[in-house]
Amino acid sequence: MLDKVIFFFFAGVAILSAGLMVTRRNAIHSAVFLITTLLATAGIFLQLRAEFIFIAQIILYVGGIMVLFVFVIMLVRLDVALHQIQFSRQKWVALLVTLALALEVGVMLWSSRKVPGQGFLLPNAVPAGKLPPNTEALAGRLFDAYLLPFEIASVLLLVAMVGAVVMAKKRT
Amino acid sequence: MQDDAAQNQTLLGADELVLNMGPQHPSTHGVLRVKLKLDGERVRGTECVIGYLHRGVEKIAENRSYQQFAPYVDRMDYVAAVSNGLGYCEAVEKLLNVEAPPRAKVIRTIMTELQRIASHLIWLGTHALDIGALTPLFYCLREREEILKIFEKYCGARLTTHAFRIGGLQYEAYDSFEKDVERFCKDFERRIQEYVDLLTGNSIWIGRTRNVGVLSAEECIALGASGPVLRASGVKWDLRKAQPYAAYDQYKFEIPVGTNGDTYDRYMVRMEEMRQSRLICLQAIENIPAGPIMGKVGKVLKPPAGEIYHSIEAPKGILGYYIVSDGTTQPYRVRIRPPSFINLQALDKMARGHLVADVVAIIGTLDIVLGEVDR
Amino acid sequence: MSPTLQAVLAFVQTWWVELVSGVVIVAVVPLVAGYIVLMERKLMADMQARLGPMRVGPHGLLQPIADAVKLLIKEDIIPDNADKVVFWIAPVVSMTAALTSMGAIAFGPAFQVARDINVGLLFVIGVSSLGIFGIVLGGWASNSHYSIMGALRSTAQLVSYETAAGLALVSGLLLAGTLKIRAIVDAQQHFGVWFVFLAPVAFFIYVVASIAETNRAPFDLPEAESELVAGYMTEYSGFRWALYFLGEYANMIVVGAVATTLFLGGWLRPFPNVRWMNWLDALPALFTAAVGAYCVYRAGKQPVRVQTWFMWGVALACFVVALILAVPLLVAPLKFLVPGLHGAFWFLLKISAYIYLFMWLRFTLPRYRFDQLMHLGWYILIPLAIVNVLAVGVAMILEMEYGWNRWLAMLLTTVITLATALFLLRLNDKRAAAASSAAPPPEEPSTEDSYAG
Amino acid sequence: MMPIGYYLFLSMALFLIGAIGVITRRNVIVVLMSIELILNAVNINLVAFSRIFGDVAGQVFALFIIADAAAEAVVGLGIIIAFFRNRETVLEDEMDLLKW
Repeated sequence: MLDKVIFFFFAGVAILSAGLMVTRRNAIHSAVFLITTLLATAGIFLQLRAEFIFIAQIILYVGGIMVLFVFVIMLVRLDVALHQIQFSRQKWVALLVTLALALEVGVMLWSSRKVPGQGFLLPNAVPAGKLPPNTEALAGRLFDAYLLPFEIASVLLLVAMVGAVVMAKKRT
Repeated sequence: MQDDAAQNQTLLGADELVLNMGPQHPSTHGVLRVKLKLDGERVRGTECVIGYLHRGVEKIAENRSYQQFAPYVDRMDYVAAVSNGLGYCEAVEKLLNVEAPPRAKVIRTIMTELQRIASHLIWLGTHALDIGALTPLFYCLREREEILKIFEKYCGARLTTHAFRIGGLQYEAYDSFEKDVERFCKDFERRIQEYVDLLTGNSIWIGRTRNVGVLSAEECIALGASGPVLRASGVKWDLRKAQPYAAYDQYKFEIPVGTNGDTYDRYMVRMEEMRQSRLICLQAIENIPAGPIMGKVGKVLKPPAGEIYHSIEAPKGILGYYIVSDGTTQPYRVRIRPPSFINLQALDKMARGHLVADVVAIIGTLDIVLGEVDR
Repeated sequence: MSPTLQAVLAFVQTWWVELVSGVVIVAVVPLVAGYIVLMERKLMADMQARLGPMRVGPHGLLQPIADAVKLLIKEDIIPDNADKVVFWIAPVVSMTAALTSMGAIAFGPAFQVARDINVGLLFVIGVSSLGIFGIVLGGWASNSHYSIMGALRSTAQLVSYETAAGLALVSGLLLAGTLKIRAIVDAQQHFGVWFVFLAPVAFFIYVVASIAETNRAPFDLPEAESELVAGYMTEYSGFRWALYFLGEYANMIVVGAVATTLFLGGWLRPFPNVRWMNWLDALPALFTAAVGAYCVYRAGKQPVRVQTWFMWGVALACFVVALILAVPLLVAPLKFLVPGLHGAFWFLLKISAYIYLFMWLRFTLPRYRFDQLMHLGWYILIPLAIVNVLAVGVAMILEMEYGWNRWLAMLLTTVITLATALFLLRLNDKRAAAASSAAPPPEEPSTEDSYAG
Repeated sequence: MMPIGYYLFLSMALFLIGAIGVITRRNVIVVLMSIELILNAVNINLVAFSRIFGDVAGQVFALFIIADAAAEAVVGLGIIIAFFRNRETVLEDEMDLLKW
């Protein structure tokens, strides 16, 4: 019951603010609602007992990436954009396509419910009390089986950093 | 202008940001308003808007007798009222062709040098506060308090003193005047070391002031800048030596000069000036000549028709009075050359290319008083 | 019973500690912050040869309450063109982040605020870093140039120094080997030494970075009074302004607690494992008793009767605290209270010392300029922190795999990092010298973008 | 832990909202934010499945996705700043030149 309340609270907040994020005219407002969505998602992670992903979401996503977004929004002054058309011309087509996709995925998920034993209403396999300490387990996996992807990710970040610096540097 | 076209290119290609600094701002030292053209935080240009404190001092002079106008000059540079009074009194004396008696001259010198120290202390405190050091201000005010106490004992006023009269002094120096001045000067040597300890070697202070607001000697002269601003650029020009007035020719003192003309040099020059002023005071109290304190001046002043220009080295630079007399009891025209006003012109030259924080430091280092800029 | 009521009951049963501590934090921290402000003003006054607040209550003791009342009844101004909702929310965000992050801190072995969670230290620094949104959004919503410049400075500064602070913490965490608050302190007990002695460079970096993170002088550029009026707070007044202020001081407590936990041995007394140093256990009681005795001595010298009474009151309070601290030591059946009480004493003492350091620096130093701040962060602190993490890691491997003496290994890391620091400083000086001798800036403004970092 | 279906539907909803944002909004910054939302929706799936199988591999991948999101955001915002500097716009249908 408690789990349910927590889940529906966070899920509701996430979906509501995600919707608001897409529809707000002002980019800063969009960013605020995205932050809310991300925090709500972090709550979902916590409900899933993934403490490390929860805190990584807060530190990296919210505290890092979103700060960058807000910073750039403030840097490129968007007063003009406020008075322009908000959505592109393809919006009705786009909505239609997305709805079709939603229908498709929804039907797929709904129908998979019927597969006995492994359908989408699959109950929890491991009880919460018996999970290994999350951070240690994650670290063990990350630096053992997934060491190469980890290194690749660090290279990716380095490339991104260099790329961003080159891009944002003022040409003289 | 081509220069402007280059300036309009900002960091993100967007319009430059115009920031109104003042007239209500903690560190424009009064009601100065500076329009800053900014690219991010980099200053592309400045424009000073002055006149918020304009009281029409020069016009008032035309409707007052010579003696009546004397208190008004105190209200120009109100942190150095005694110096203003000295300049005005000497100018009118020149016009009248009288001279103050030697005793009056020495006392005037002592008072003016004390005022110079007080003015520099206010500058140091507020300048340090602008750069973010909170504590020097209170130390400076503590020492200034001692000077103001001497003024109060001498003439009853602390800030706008009206200490001198045309032709000499109204008040005789009070009994323990020499003792008070000597005690202050003895004490002050130790005090000045406290400021040095707090600021001079501090790497943040050096980083904030060195190479900030550089003004070369040529630029200083072209802009008419004077006082410590000029001397910090390496020009050894001090009216106390160049055209001695009051009793300055009797005393030995150095004219400190800087080399780079940056904010740090101006700081060092002013600190050294405080030390030199202290030495002048010590020399002067050793031998105050006896005699009258008022020259032969009538109750009604009617200078002969003519004009006169007299300038002194006020704490902030050259303070000049140009007085035109038409032979009546009131001046026909008084024009004042205020050092702050002229020095303020250098702001744009000094601030360009620096950051907003430097503008604050530069306004501080110019040591302006808005009462004098606007008059 | 309805299922809803049952769920609520279940919730309360499971989480009552957290709920209560939440209420306690919200109730107590503002008061504490108010008195930290009073302490700061008093200390500042002392260093500046004045008295500070003296009017409200004896020695200005009621000043924080008077300030709070004043701020509450002050007119609440919202600028005309401000984004009202964001303007309204921003200070709340700032304060909430600071207060929430306190949840994972433990003020002594017996005073865990909410719960000793798995990712405790990360939770504290992560949630407290959310406070930046309050600053940025507030600055943006005010629709004022000063505010937005303060907000931009603040963002750039926080992002830069958080990196350095995080890396410094990593050095400490490497030694501790855990993220749990309590386990970190236990590790220090196990090592028998505070981590500040094993990783002094990391501690130094954390001190500098945490000053910058809490926007304190000499890194208080986002709210630099003499430049940006009040930075992001320029347009705020009354209670919203008070919320910002509260968040800032709560943040100071948080960084102090983190530094104390990770580097200063948490609630451990000095030399926690040395038997013959056990007389240090008597120190808390003696210390408070000494403070009380000094108050008695001063009571006779007070000019006003009310202040004499006040001094007696303070003395009495000190003696009571001393008694509380001393009795468990002397009475055997109460011995189990010793770790809790004394731990809290040591912890609070260390946090106070840390905050005192902040204040001391604020009164003494001038303010950095923005580009200098960025250079310090990116050219010195971050490289130094990276080298330090590397060196500490190597030292730990040397110790564990090759059986080196721990102190020798750690000394080696310190020497290596200090050498790096010197090298970086020399490099920086050279760069600065080259920049200053290159050209006079007015004609050719440097194209460097201070915010690019 | 709720049945996995709830998480899948939540994830789907966020994904679709993000997709709508990407396709319909003109402001590139909002488009980038919508992409972040999509990545986030994927993370929910990964973590939920990781929980249900009691295997942290899913969380490892969630971590990689966060790192990837950071890289993507940084580069994207770099491009936006560079573009804004030249064209003074952040509307995507005005980005109609292949060079500048």
